Amino acid sequence: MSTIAVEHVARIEGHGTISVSVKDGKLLHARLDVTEPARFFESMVRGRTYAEVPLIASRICGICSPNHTITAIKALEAAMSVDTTPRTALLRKVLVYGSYLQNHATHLYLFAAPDYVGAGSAFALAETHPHVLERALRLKKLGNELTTLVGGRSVHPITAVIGGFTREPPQTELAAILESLRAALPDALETVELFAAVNEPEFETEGDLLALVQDEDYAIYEGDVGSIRGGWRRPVSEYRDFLAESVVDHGNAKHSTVDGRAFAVGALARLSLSGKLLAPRAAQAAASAGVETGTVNPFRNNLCQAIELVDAIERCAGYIECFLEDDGESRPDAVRVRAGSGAAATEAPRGTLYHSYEVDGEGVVRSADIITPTAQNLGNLEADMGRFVAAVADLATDELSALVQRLVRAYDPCLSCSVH
Amino acid sequence: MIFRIMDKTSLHELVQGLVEEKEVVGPVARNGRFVFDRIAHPGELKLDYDTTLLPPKKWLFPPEESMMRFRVADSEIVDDDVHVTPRVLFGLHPCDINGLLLMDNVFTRDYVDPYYAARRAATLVIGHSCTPTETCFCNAWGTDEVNWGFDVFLTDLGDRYFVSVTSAEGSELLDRYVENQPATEADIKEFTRASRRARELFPHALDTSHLPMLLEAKFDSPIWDRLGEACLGCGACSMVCPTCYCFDVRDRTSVDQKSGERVRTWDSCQFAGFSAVAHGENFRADRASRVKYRYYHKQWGYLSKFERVLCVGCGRCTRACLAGISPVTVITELEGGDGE
Amino acid sequence: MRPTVAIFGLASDYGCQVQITNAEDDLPALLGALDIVYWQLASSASLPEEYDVAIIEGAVTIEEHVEFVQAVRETAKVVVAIGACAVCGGIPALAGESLDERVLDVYGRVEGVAVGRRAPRPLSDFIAVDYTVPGCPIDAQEFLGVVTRVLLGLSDPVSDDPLCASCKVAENVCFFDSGEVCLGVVTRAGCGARCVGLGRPCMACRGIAPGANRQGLASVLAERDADLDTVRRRLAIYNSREGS
Amino acid sequence: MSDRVNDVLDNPYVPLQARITSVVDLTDKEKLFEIRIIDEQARDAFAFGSGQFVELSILGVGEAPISITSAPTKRGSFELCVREVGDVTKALHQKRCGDTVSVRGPFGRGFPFDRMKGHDVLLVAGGLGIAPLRSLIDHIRDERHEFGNVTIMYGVKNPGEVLFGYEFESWRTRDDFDLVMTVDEPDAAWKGEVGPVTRLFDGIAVDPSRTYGAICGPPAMYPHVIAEMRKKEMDVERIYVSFERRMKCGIGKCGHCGVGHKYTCVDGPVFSYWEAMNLREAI
Ligand SMILES: Cc1cc2nc3c(=O)[nH]c(=O)nc-3n(C[C@H](O)[C@H](O)[C@H](O)COP(=O)(O)OP(=O)(O)OC[C@H]3O[C@@H](n4cnc5c(N)ncnc54)[C@H](O)[C@@H]3O)c2cc1C
Ligand code: SF4
Ligand code: SF4
Ligand code: SF4
Repeated sequence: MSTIAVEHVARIEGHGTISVSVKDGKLLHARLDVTEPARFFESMVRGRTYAEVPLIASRICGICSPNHTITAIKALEAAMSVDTTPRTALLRKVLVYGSYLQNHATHLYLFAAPDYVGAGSAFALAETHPHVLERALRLKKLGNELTTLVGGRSVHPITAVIGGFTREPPQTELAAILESLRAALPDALETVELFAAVNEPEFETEGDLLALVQDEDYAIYEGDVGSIRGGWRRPVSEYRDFLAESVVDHGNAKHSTVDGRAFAVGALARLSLSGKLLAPRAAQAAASAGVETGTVNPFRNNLCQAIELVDAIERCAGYIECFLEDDGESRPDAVRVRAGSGAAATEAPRGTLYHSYEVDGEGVVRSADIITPTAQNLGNLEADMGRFVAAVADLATDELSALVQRLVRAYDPCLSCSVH
Repeated sequence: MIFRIMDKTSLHELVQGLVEEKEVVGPVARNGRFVFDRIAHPGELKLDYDTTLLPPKKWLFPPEESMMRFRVADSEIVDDDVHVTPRVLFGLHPCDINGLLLMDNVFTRDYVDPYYAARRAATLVIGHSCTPTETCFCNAWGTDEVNWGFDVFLTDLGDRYFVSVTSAEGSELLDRYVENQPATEADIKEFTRASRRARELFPHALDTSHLPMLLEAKFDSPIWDRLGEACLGCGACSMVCPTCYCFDVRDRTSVDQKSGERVRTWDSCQFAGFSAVAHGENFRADRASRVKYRYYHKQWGYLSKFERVLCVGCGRCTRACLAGISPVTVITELEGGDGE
Repeated sequence: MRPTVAIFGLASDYGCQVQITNAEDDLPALLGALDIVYWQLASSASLPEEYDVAIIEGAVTIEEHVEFVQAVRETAKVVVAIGACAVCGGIPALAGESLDERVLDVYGRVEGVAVGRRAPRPLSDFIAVDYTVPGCPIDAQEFLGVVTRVLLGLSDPVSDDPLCASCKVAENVCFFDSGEVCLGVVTRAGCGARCVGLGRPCMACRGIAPGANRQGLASVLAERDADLDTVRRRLAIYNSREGS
Repeated sequence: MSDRVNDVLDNPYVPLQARITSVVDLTDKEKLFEIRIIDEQARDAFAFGSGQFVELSILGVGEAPISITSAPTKRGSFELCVREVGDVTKALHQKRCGDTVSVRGPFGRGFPFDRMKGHDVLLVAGGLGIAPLRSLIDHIRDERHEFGNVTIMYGVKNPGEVLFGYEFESWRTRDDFDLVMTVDEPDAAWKGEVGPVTRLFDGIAVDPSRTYGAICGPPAMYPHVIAEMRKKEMDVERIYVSFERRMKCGIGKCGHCGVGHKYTCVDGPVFSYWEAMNLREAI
């Protein structure tokens, strides 16, 4: 019998406890108990004026706050039929995709990397691999600079509001950060090399993989929802029809299924579905790292995130170039309040993020539904943990425990998000 | 002082010349109001501005400045130089130049403040005439006129400027960049007529005749309690005032605690802890006493030292105060008027 | 001797802990000055018996938190509260007092979920706090400044005055001038009126300034025919504990 | 474009390095520090009068105004008696003999020593208020023949708070000083008076035509002591008081120490009672 129990798994956002138990090659249970306390966001935003909601929703997560902010804004705009300009969309894309730099760099280097060198934390890298830590901090910093430039600060953006932006970043600073982005490509490419070289266990998830998809673009800011196993594509507005949430007994996060089946979201899903649409350098990097469309090894999520670092840099640079040439407006018009309901999804660094709201004629939110990437992943993660442990149960417990934690971290879970 | 006349159209050349030579700071538009900021070309100047958000004092006495840098380990001061950028302050109204004169009294006499003094010495001041606004009451103190404290002053006479020059440097600059002629009898007449016309535009005729005495006599008046209830304790009035000079000094050290700097920042007597000392004693613990002190010091404390009141009637504090506390109403009330 | 430091998260979004990692340029110096012995977000090291300084993010929202922070207080010589959640209740405290409704709302049942829940409270409701770094999120530089003062054994530098003065220094145009309401009038200074500078009125994320005149704000609002109730509700987003 | 101007003028904000040459624990909260300015020229130039203060810095912590407690006649070094109340004073208390600190000054207007000559002197101190008065007492002692009767009244909360007790004992045995002490909370060993310092006035004779008064203590003490002195018909212009206010510069710029229409740092900290009467919120 092998039993693995890890309380308060370290180097993930939020508190959770792993317990897996296998007997005679048969799985008894595999659980990730989310001990993160409930904060009741969906309930708290009820009764609040529409304008306050993105600000509150942003506080679901300190890492992907730009994504929560923008997704809430988009959903409320959908509910009240508020139009925005292409210029606004450009800034939002920089904010949403820019957050990948900070998230992926933090996750890959500060959270995941210590596993590969047998260290307890990334701070130990300062001694053993100083240049790696420096690279991590450079990438992270660039991500923060980007979101600060557009959103006003790196965590919980200020300028993004319903209808547009209260302030635009100064042209000179945008031009400067464009240079920094270009200069950061080598760092991102080296990150891909680093994670491509890692020997990940051979393992495939049984669940489905879901992500936003678009015909022409690596979908981040908008699109339909695509399924790799189901092979289907459906509009975001219908997400409640295909995505079911259920309350579980072991924690405050709900679990999700699609067509009755567990599924995963995140970089792996995005690359599997849209790998062909990567920006040129990212596509090259993916090819040389041996990641092909259809990859379903969840351990490879790390490598996929690394590839996305390259893509995010290329694409953000592109958005900024377009922005600098654009002569439109992003200043919000006064919102015409009207009753309605609306849903929106974006790809947060950790996967598809859904927000939907019902607003009354006074602009007061009457109901809200928020489904975070980690909440969607939890069911699949538990299933993967179980199958993985069952497959390699003969390993020593310590080694097994380390590998399971590595698997959990590869999902880049955000437990505070998952509960919200 | 010499008086010259220059064509209004040559202002552009003057500013262009200055910009090429030095850092030039002047009134520019921001979010529907005006601020004194660096300019790169003459077109940015908005000389028809009303009152800037902050007065020009920030260019001589910045809101935050490092006074010295030091090493912590051996208490060694490693840098106590005063860092100064020579510059031109362009387009100052008479009230703001008077404001500088009042600051000069504090910072360039007894124990000269090297930071202010060095900047003042490296600053060329070019004034510009103005039109009174709703909140202006410089006429009450005579600070609508200014006779020194600047290098060049431009009075708008419609198609031309009446130029008063008080310094050799000002005179040289003028000659270098623009054509100008000596002012004639007629010009001088026109100049006095223009200033008289401006005087008539003032919205208030404030009686300040018994002010210092009244501040003493009405020290215990309920006026102050009422003001204390309204005052938000926010210190906005001090920040926007061209004549408030109080500051705080703090040490900051680097995270490794090896080096540090001593920094001074603007302060306000309206903040609750301004007069607090250790052991919990606070000499002005309630807002009423603090609002009172602001007036008491401006119209009497400073006056007792420098024979002028510490206010130039710019009206910035009137505009900045959300609670509606204004020198005009306070003084009117003290003087026994209805205080509007 | 570097002090040993433990960093904890209660109910929060981890944004303030993330902000610590966001001081990229200063991280090496910070790690040099502090011996971080426990930080679940960044390290697998388990919590030692003893440590000198506790840095706590998040609000107290479950029974377990109460015992936990009391134990922390007994162990640590210095307790630093970071972020609105820990300092004034922040967004978690927006959930209010009657949680059953909320649980039902979110989970469709009240039993077996959100176990141990209790009305969210700031840290200072349970233990003495030596230093506070307010804000949602905290500013990394402000945090570093406070840490430096902790290291030197100096007093908590947090300001007691309202925000408007620094807003004036930043030369923002006041929201009240255009008929909008801004909470900076009663909010604790220290952020440089960041939001106002970016075109949004202050939401009081740094908590209410001890030196603020709330009655005075009420008069200002009444004078301008603003709806007091709306303003009160807005103030409560971060400061639901402070009935106004 | 930034130019450095370092030869402008002496910078009155920049402190001098100084060495602590002795530290004496006086009570639980107060220590006596002997300070020696390191630069010889500056040390020789450092001349002050009783009642003046220095700005003492611990670089990295801050600055605090502290009265000089030694007599102007003591050359080469001076003494500060400091109570630990906050950041700077705490940091100072952690310093040892041989450590460096930084000082500026001397600043302010002290007691009118020369005018006091040829007169009787009545000194009243409460608690830490003895610090500036000790400078005056020591100065008088050094030029004792210039003065008439010298009476010192000293009140503290309890016997453990008596500062410079060892010195007072030696004065008590000299017959040219009259020293009376009182405490609010006596212990078994206490031999002096009990009660507020004003009680000490009952037993003394004052010749108002030839007596100067000097008072320093907590703010609440002033009105009572002054009332007693006035009862003895002492002249308002011959009573001197020393004030404590918040200070950030010591040189009349920062504005914190405003008392009435004056500044404590440059117009005081020592004021005649006549001046103080005309300063709002002073007493
Ligand atoms: C003329 C005069 C003579 C005096 N003589 C004596 C004497 O002989 N002996 C004696 O013991 N005392 C004397 N005092 C009193 C003494 O000056 C004070 O006790 C002393 O200033 C207290 O300073 P502190 O730094 O220890 O305490 P605090 O008041 O705690 O000051 C803390 C320090 O931190 C700074 N600070 C305060 N708030 C903040 C904040 N929010 N953020 C960052 N920094 C902050 C302050 O500027 C200060 O430097 C005298 C005072 C005066 C005016
Ligand atoms: S007190 Fe008010 S009116 Fe007078 S100078 Fe200051 S800001 Fe201007
Ligand atoms: S905008 Fe807000 S913070 Fe700024 S001055 Fe106005 S009320 Fe104060
Ligand atoms: S302006 Fe207000 S809401 Fe914005 S950071 Fe400052 S205190 Fe928080």
